[in-house]
Amino acid sequence: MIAVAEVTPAWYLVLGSILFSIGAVGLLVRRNPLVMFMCVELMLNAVTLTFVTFSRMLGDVDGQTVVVFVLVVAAAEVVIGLGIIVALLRKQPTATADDINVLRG
Amino acid sequence: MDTLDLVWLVPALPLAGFLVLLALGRRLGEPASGWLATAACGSAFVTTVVVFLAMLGQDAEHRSHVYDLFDWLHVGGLDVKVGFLADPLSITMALFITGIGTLIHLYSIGYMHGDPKFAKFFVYMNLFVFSMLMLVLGSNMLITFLGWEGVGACSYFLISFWFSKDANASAGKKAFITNRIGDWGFMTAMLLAFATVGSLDYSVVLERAPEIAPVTATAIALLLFVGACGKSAQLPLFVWLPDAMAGPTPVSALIHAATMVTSGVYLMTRVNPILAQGYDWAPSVIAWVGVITALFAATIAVAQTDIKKVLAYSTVSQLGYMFLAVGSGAYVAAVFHMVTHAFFKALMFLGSGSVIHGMHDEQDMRRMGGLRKLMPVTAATFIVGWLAIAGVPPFAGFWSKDEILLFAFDKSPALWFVGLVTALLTGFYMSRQVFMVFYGEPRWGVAAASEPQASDAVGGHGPGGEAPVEPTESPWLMTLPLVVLAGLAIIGGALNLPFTSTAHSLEHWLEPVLEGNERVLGVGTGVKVGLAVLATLTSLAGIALAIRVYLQKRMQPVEPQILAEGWRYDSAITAFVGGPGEQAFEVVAAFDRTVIDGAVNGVAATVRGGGGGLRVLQSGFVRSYALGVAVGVVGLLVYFLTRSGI
Amino acid sequence: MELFVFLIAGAACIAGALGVVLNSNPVHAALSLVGTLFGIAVLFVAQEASFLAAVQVIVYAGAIVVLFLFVLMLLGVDRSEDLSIEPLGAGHRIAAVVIGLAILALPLLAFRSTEGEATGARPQPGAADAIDHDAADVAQLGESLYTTYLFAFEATSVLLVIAVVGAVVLARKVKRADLVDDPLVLDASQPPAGAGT
Amino acid sequence: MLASVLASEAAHPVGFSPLTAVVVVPFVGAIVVALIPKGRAELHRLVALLFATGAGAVTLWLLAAFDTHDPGFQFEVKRAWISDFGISWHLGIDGVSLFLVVLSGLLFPLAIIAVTPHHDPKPYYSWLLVLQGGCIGVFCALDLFVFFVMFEIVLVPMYFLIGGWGYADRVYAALKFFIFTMLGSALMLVGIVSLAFLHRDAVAVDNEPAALLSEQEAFQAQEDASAAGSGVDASTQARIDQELARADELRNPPLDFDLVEIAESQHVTDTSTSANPFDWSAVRWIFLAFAIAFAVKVPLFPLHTWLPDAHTQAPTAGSVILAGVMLKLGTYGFVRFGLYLFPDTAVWFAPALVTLGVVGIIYGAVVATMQRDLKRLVAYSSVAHLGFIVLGTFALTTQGIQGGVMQMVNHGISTGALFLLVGMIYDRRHTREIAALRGLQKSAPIMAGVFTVVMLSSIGLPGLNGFAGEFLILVGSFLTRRWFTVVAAAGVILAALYLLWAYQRVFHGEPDEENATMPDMTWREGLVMAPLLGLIVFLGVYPKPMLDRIEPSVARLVTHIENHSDYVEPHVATAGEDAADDPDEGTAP
Repeated sequence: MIAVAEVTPAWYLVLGSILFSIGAVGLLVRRNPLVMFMCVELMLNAVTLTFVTFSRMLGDVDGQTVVVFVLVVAAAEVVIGLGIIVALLRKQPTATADDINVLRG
Repeated sequence: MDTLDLVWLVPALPLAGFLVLLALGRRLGEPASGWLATAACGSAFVTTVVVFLAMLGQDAEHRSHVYDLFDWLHVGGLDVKVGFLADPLSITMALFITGIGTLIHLYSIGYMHGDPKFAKFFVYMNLFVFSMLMLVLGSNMLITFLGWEGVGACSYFLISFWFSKDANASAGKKAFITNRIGDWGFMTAMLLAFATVGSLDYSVVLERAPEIAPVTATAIALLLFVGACGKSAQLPLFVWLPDAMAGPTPVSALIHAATMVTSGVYLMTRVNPILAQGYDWAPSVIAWVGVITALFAATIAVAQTDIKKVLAYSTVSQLGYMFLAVGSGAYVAAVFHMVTHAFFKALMFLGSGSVIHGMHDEQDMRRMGGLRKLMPVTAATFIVGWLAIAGVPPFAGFWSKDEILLFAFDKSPALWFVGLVTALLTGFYMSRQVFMVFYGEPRWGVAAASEPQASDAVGGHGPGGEAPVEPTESPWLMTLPLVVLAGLAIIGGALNLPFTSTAHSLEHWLEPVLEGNERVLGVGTGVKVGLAVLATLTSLAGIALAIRVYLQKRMQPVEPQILAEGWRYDSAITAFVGGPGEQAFEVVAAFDRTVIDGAVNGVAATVRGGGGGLRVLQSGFVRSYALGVAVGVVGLLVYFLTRSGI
Repeated sequence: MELFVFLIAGAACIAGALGVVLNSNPVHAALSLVGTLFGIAVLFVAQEASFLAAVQVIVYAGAIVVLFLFVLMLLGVDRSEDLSIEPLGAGHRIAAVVIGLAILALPLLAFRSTEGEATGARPQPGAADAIDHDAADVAQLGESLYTTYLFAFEATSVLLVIAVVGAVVLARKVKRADLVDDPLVLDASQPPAGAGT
Repeated sequence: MLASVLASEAAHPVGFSPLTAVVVVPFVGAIVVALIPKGRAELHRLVALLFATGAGAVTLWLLAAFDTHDPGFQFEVKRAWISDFGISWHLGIDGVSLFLVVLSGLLFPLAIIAVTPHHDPKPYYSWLLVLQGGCIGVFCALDLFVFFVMFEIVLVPMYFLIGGWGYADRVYAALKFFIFTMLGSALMLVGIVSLAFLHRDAVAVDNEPAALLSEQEAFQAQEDASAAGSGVDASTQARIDQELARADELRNPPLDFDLVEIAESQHVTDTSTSANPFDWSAVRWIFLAFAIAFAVKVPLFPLHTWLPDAHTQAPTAGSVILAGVMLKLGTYGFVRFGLYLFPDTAVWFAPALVTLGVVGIIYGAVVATMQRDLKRLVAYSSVAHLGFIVLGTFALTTQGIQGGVMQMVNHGISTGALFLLVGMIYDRRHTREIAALRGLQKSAPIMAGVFTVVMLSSIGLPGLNGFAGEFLILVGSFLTRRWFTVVAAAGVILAALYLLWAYQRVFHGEPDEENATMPDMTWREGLVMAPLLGLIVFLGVYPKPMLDRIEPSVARLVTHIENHSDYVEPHVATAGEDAADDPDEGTAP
């Protein structure tokens, strides 16, 4: 048996921030709208993780409650987002995020 | 009720006439409207006479009577009533204003005959008489100012009566604006007076004049004098009067000879206590301005060829005399000369009008001559006027002018000498006019030596007199007033004969108004007589000279161009106003357009440009926006961490 | 024991995350996303949030990712994108990485200042919704949802309805007529990416 | 004063209040007109006229019912509106505002009669009615917030009137007008709000002793109770709570936007003595905010540049209202919200504002002289005239302020009339170019006559209304600002210059054929001009009724200023007293 180190909330938080930053970078570098969405999901999950961590650490259930809301919002967001993307890709299958610049000033 | 209270009726009657004519003038037409106006003015004259008699009934110290009609401006300390002051001075003025006014109304019926705007002319005339009466009868400076501006407006209307000629319109405008410059002085004087004494009523202001600090008194007096210069056409503001001849001749007679232009003299006489309270040099200023104007105008008159211009400049010159009198403390003489001058100058203007009428709107004397036989009445009366103004005894002008010169001599011989020279010139140019118009061989129809530079500047109604026509005597409507005025011009001197102290009726009459501010003469009887003789000889010399030049043609007439152009004084002013003056205004206007408005539009442009610049950031690439958001996140993180001190 | 769980799950999460970002093929990306989601779910369990873990698996892995794959497959847009090029310029990518590192580094900084100890206010003894370790977390969660956050909860229901409607509107087949001024519809005449000002 | 407010509140039981009526009627009218279906121009016009005249009639009733000798606010009505912020529907008029209200009631019907829009009568008339309601509202408002709302409401219809029915350059003009005035009023909003808060804090400070007192009461009660041994019983407890509540209430007084309350209590006063803008007290900044808003409206040099454009491009009715009523919002604001609200600060700022006023007089006149467009000329003449009003207002003497108030009305009448006349000329000749007009007096003698009278009143000829106000202003300002006044008096000369010159170029001379055939006034135009001419003459000859009503309020205002600042109205030696001897003594505060 090897020595068992104590897993502090900090570990989870660090993990959360790592995931978040990966997601962020992905969102910035990827052009495929679908993949960008996935990156958004990554970030959301990182946040939920931290919420749960805090909830446990503070012995307070509110953190988990928030996560539920996050899930709901994420679902809604994905639905709309995918709807948009479908409409977009149906017209132009090769479209990337950079092609949608009709709002150019 | 007190008969003196009737004084309010005096201006009220012409006002009524004005209103009626304004409403019905067109319908009444010619000549009814004329007669109505004359009636209004005449009834005013009658009323004045009534008041005058009532006043004679009073003893000297009760002759000043104030009758207030209603509050005009009553604010805080300021309390101005529409009130009338009936005292010897104002009644004297009112008498000859209404009297001569009536005569001239009468004359106008004949003169304006056939003019399309016949009725309107009398509307203005009545309005003028009303304003003039307000001016002289007002019980406080503000009412006087009301009349003051009123007569200015009327003279504006009447000068530009035949407005379709630009010259006339400009003349009217010029008159109004030049007067306005004077009015500025009047207005400021009133403000100063109110701030000092707390009232504008003559009763208060004059009665408390002795309390006013000399410097203030001087300021008030001189500011009023500025106003007087404007109204009475003294240097440097006399320029408008010669142009004012553009109006119909009766107007020139009434406004620009007999009444309005003398209101400056009236004002200065009215405020004599303030003048007396000021520094000693203040009256000298007035005297010198007056006498210099007199000489200046006289020199110009020598070379004029327009019959009315000669009279205009002689008017300016005579007004100069009056101010000389005021300046020398000879208020009585001033009023005296004002009255006599009103007689003979109105007479001569009407005479010239009759000539112009008879010559069918010819005004250039070089195209007249020999009218004596064709227009006997006009000629005769005109000659009376000539002798009067020239100062030939026993005509009215002699007495008044002599008295002025007497006082001037007492003040300073220098003043007297200039006055004397002026008298010489007066005799000369008036004779010149008479000879050119009524004597010598007829010249009408014959083109003058050089095209007159003046006659086209003055208006005439109907077609100008190009066609050679036989001059005819004017109708009785016009000659009757001439005769009456001629009579007055002969006997007018009787008002104030110097022989015995009782003969000094005018002086006694005005005593209460002048409160002993009249100069006390320091010269003996001998000197008086000497001066009188000298003055007479001088004017006779002038006449004699004129006879040699214009009648017997023994000498070449000297009429230098510069004099004909009035020392180019007017043209210089015109050049300045039209040139640098207008440019300066234009600069300001340009400043408004470019700088101020430019600044505003500049700001607008800047904003627009800035927006255009920022458009670039709105690239439309989602990922760029995302990058922006991310940068914001980092920024916030850094902020929070540094705040929590890490 | 928890250590092993954390290490494995955490590794799965990171691996999945990297997979999402680095896989040029969207399908692969989606699949590696599943890895992350499962890892998170495990970590939930490890933190006594078993209900959330379940929801996580069902909603995310079960619904969302499947949705992603559906879209990919249905529209057949599963061609891999070329990660070697960057239309917005290399600067964009560099900036992205830098920022990503910053977002990672700054919280770590915060930890270092607290000697790796995550701090926070402990709930008061009498707090209404303090976790009772004996009761089931579902019960407690439910209670807090239907009492404290009832209004918010109801609001989310509305949100979902709106989302559904919106999705239908957006994804329906548009008629040629209104293609004309539909901002989302791009004509072939559209300038190529990056040509915009 | 508050007491009197309450009293008048009692006097006005819920329900009818003439001021509320006169403010609301036009708005109602606007709605009604808007509801009438399109394409029935005559009906629109009729209804609009009906409501405008209705409001006008009520204003005339106010004039009749106005108590000449009461210096305070009359017909006052005060109801809670947004009570959370202490905003109340508080209206009332005194001598200063009375005639402006009447003027607004009078000019609008005339404008409606005089001018028919060339298109879209419906929106045109309803905007006009909104404008009327707003204008009257501004003059009646006694609550800072209500005032601000009305002040803003006025902008919108004017913007649309200019932009919708104006001439060639209308859009530019409308935008310029809107942005300019908006800028000003935005500052004023800041001023109003911060003033309300400052006032509240000041009140709190004043209340502090009372608060402490009631706290002591409560404490004392507790002490006694415990001293008696018996615990705090219910009644004592109630008393304690009540005292504490009272203390709390005193410490946090409610916000209050009531003009009268703030102005009369003068809690917020100007403490700073330095001229350095970096250590001014807040009040000065607030005053400045108000002043800028009003200066734009007046407009004072150099903020006047929107005026010529707006005037020139606006439709005739627009110009008439703009000149007749809207410019007065600024000058009225200066009197009501400058002097009344900030006496001491106003005194401090007076020299600056007087200077601007005098500059405006000369500048406006000079620029007017050089204008080639008749309407622009009149517009610039307004700049000059309003310079006079500002001069009179900040001369801070009874005569000056009263002259200023009177001149507001006079300018409204004569400049309104001038714009109507110019409009008539434009309708006939389709040009405002002075150069293109000539000899109109021959073709249109009646119009020329009317123009002459109006022009002379504008020049300030004694016997016509313009002079009375102008002279009062000069008299008043001469007492405190001698040299400024001397310069201002010179402006009178320039007024004659530009107007007479314009008149000569337009009406005199020999008309060319198109000018010669210009028709004279129609009976309808005559009908419109008649009342204006009547007023011009009447107010010139017998201004007493007007002045008598203005005087008490102005006198009260001046004493108000004297009580709350170190300014003392200069002593005018009236008959019987000793004359003030030294003419050069600086009487300026």
